[in-house]
Amino acid sequence: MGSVDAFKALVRRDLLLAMRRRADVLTTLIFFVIVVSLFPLGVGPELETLREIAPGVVWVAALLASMLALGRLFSSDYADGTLEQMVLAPQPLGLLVGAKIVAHWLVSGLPLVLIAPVLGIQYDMSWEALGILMLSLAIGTPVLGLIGAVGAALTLGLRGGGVLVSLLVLPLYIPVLIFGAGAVDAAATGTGAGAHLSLLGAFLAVSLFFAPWAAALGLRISLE
Amino acid sequence: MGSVDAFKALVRRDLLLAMRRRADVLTTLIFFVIVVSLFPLGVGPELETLREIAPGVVWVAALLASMLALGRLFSSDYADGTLEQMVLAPQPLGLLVGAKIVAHWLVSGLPLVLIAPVLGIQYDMSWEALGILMLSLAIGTPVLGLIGAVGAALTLGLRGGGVLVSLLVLPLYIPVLIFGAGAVDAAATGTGAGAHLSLLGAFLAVSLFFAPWAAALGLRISLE
Amino acid sequence: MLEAVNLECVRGERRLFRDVGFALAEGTLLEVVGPNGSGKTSLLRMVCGLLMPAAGEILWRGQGIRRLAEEYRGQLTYLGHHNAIKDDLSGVENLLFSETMAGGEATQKSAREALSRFGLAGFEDLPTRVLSQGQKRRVGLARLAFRARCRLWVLDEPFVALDVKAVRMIADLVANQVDSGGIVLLTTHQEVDVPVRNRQTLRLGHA
Amino acid sequence: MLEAVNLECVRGERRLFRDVGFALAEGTLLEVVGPNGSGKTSLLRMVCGLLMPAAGEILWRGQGIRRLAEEYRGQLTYLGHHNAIKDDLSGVENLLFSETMAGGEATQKSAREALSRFGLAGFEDLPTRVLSQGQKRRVGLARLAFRARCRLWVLDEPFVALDVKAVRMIADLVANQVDSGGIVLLTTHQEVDVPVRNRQTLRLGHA
Amino acid sequence: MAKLNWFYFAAPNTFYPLAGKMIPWFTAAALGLAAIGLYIGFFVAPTDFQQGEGYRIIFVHVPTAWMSMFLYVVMAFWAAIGLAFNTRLSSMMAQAIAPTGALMTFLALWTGSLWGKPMWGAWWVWDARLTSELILLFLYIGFMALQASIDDPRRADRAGAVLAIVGVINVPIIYFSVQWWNTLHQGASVSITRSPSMATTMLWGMLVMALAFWMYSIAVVLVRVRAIILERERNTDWVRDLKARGAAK
Ligand code: HEM
Ligand SMILES: Nc1ncnc2c1ncn2[C@@H]1O[C@H](COP(=O)(O)OP(=O)(O)OP(=O)(O)O)[C@@H](O)[C@H]1O
Ligand SMILES: Nc1ncnc2c1ncn2[C@@H]1O[C@H](COP(=O)(O)OP(=O)(O)OP(=O)(O)O)[C@@H](O)[C@H]1O
Ligand SMILES: [Mg+2]
Ligand SMILES: [Mg+2]
Repeated sequence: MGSVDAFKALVRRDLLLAMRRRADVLTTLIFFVIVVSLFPLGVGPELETLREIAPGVVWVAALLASMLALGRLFSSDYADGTLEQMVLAPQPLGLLVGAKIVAHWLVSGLPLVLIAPVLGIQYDMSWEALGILMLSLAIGTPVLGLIGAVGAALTLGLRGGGVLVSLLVLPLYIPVLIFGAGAVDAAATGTGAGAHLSLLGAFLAVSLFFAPWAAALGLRISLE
Repeated sequence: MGSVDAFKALVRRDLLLAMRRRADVLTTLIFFVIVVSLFPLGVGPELETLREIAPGVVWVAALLASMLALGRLFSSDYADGTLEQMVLAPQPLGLLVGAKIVAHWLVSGLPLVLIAPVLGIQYDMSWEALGILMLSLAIGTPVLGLIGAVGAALTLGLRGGGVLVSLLVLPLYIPVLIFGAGAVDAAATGTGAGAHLSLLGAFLAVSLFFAPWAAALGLRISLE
Repeated sequence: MLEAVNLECVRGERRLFRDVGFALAEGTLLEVVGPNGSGKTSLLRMVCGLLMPAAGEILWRGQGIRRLAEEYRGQLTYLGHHNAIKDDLSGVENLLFSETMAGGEATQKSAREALSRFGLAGFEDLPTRVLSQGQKRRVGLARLAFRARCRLWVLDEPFVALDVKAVRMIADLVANQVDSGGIVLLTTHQEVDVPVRNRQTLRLGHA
Repeated sequence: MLEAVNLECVRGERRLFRDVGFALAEGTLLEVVGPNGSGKTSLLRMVCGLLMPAAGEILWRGQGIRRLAEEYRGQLTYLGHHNAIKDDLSGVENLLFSETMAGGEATQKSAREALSRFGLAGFEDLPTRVLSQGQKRRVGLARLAFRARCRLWVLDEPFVALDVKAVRMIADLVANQVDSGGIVLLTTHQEVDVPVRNRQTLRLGHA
Repeated sequence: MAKLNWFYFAAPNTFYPLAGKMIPWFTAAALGLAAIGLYIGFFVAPTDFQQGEGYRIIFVHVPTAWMSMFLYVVMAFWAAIGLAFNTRLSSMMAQAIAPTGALMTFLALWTGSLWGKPMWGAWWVWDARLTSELILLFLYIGFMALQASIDDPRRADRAGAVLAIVGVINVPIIYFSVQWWNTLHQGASVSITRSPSMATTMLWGMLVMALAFWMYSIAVVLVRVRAIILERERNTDWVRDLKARGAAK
């Protein structure tokens, strides 16, 4: 009972903190928007090339945005000592970490999913591809958050942790990227995205099961 | 005299700190490498498309890497009170900020310039294009650092500052990106990169002149 | 009830202490004293299970604290150098949250009462970011008002940054807890008189 | 020589104080006292020019400090709640750097001497990250050893986290500086006797 | 004398009632001009022989594009004044202008892309003017986000000012982009040095609409600045008096 209360309280607190600083929620989103919009500037304006690289670009941008947002997952709790208290709380730490990840995704993952179609239009994507884009992001971004939590926990308090974490998590992000972008690509070329999506789903299930506990372990190590 | 000493001491200290945490130097670099290498995964392996998007991708990656590194420019000095002492030092603050930017570029910009050709080869770029790529990065990355310093100074100590700073500086990064990637593109298609490069040079001159002082102003404001 | 056996602490290449031991019955205050760098904080973190001792063991009611895990942590209240409060939340929100985390029950009303007992009347709803050093410390300490049920308090320099009145009140609170059967571990460099019946002192370093 | 005229401090919506003024001749210690949150830190930061007063003015030798800028800062040594040391550098490196910044001249040798005077013999070459709370504070304070030339010291709770011996030594150092003609502004919640000839006390808040 | 007046109205408590009196006039002017402008635009101006009826979007597009740039300069100007002289009201003006500026930029982008679909066959192309206009939108958003994430209003003003000033460099880029790079977008057809190259009725319609947007912007900014004054000065005596009088009424 107490654990469920603690879970809920933690999610609520983190959402409250995000609301206090609305800029926070907005900025991950805007970062995503900007990265996606940068590519045409670098690559040039031909619609055909753009259409071709669209799924890759949107997914890479989502990946980078999630990765950046990781910095905020534990670091402020670490700096002000709240994390220490969480580790000492009489609740399973994995559960508390889970709560933090849930709140984190609601704040930094969900908005990406919702805005993605608007960006896809810039690249002249078809309606069907846009649908699959949203779906793949909806399954994929939580995976990014879960894997990222493990990396964030391990690099906590290390100087340059922000970049170190990317180094740790990117290798694990790559499969997500490949299947996520692959699903959209498949939809765009009409070969069916089912297989890709179900693999993404499997990633989600596995990481949902393991990541919170691995991250909890990482936190304990980082606090020593 | 004292000012020159202070300038040198600050550059030396920041380089020393970077050496103490070699991971830091390595990770910006590795981030850059990873981002560039991710694209073929997201976009698919056709060499022709790749060659076409190469300048854009490398430049966007350099831009993102520089942007991420910004978080480290002032934040640790801010957190431990060293920045306060810098502001109170009997030296022109703009000069000290300049020293920090120089050290920052040596640690996080220069390595990108040096590794870029290796990455360009992955995308099957010509030798000439590779040369221009290095040159454009050598002129462009200091501009990114200078503009970024202003953003970093303004967002210091704000929660979510890390992402907020991207929001502030990206608009100003865009011209650098366009002309940087444009120069490489021009070299690849044989139309001559001169005009692009001299524009980049002009950006460098202007930002070298104004940015340290604007950043110094920003720091004073942030410390209030 | 809380026992430490032959503790040894090694940080880096320096052995801070070895063969440190104590046994505290209910209703005892243990003051850990020693000069700067003698290992007081390290000892306290060991007792909490945040730091693993290089050798030796810590027992709660005869059982190793690592094994007890959540059961032990339910009995424990730790207050470190950090205040463990969120800058962007108000005092009340911070207190409510930390109580739920600790498995306790606090209400808006009781949280407000606690804060005003700790001299923060009028500041309950400000984000703690804007509070002064000492006021932040008070918000952190206010959780003690809800922790009478925890049988073990571990307080690392609780008096830092507090003004005279606040120091007095925390000292009395600690004394109360001890006299009603709690165990309290405490470090401080200030000379503060905590009026308890049973007190032990542990000296670290060669002061 | 240091004068404050009709200072007013507003933080958020709270007016902390108004019409605060003082005039300190050379060789004076000003103790700023008051309960937590009364605005001591804010006042000290104003004196340093880090915080703009809502009203009023601060004068150094008759001129506004904003105008004097670098000239004033060359005379000033400020020590805030933070220690202003880099975690990854050793004590010696920290000290050498901070002296160059302040426009002074320190050598390896003099830095080592200063550190060992501050009770850090044997710790000079460790990265300060691994030092204890009180040892870090000592590294931060050690720069005072080089700042006799600065005619104005502003010290915000310098005694926090220090053990008894260190408190004594800092108090003596301050007394020395004052008696040799310096001006020192000081806050502390501990009762520390700083043996100087000229002393003023400024009370903030209704303690 | 004039100078004295300026200082008099530079204080929020005297500017507040003045702004209150001006708002209805500007609102009326905006409505009137918009009515005239739309009438010219839809009923008087002839159908364009090249672009058909679609071109009528120009009556919104061009004025909003002009306003988007102009408002940015004004915003940066007030912000700079606030930074240099520490005058509260000018910083409040800058803060009040930002959302309207962002709205104008958005409208220019939106109407532009609506128009782009029939003209260029795409909602969006990465042309220099379009891109720099998009950057302008980001600058406005950045300004607002920065101010929103700083609690202390004075710090927010000053930080925002530095950003606004740095961003001014973008405005000439937008304006001259069509000259510096050959792009899809149309070059300036109204300029001070040359005689206008478009039909006189169209020009008139556009100018009237531009004036209407001007009036609208002034009115909205005044409303917003009044709200900001109340919010920031709510603890001063004059706002308390004002509230007391309001309650008494
Ligand atoms: C989203 C896309 C667009 C943006 C961001 C945009 C932006 C601008 C801006 C900033 C101006 C004012 C600058 C000046 O007066 O020189 C302007 C004016 C103008 N735009 Fe656009 N525009 C867009 C799309 C279009 C399209 C598709 C057309 C029609 C083919 C168009 C036609 C014009 C014309 C005729 C003017 C007036 C030029 C003059 O007379 O000075 N625009 N636009
Ligand atoms: N990696 C390391 N190498 C060498 N010494 C270390 C290392 N890590 C920690 N130490 C030493 O361990 C000690 C830390 O002790 P601790 O923080 O427990 O002291 P403390 O008694 O709480 O002191 P204070 O009163 O200053 O808070 C310091 O003397 C520090 O120098
Ligand atoms: N934005 C704000 N809104 C309301 N009050 C504020 C705001 N910012 C600061 N304050 C108040 O200003 C005061 C800060 O004062 P300051 O830090 O100078 O206190 P102090 O005398 O140094 O206290 P301490 O002894 O605890 O260090 C606190 O009372 C705090 O609540
Ligand atoms: Mg300690
Ligand atoms: Mg204080």
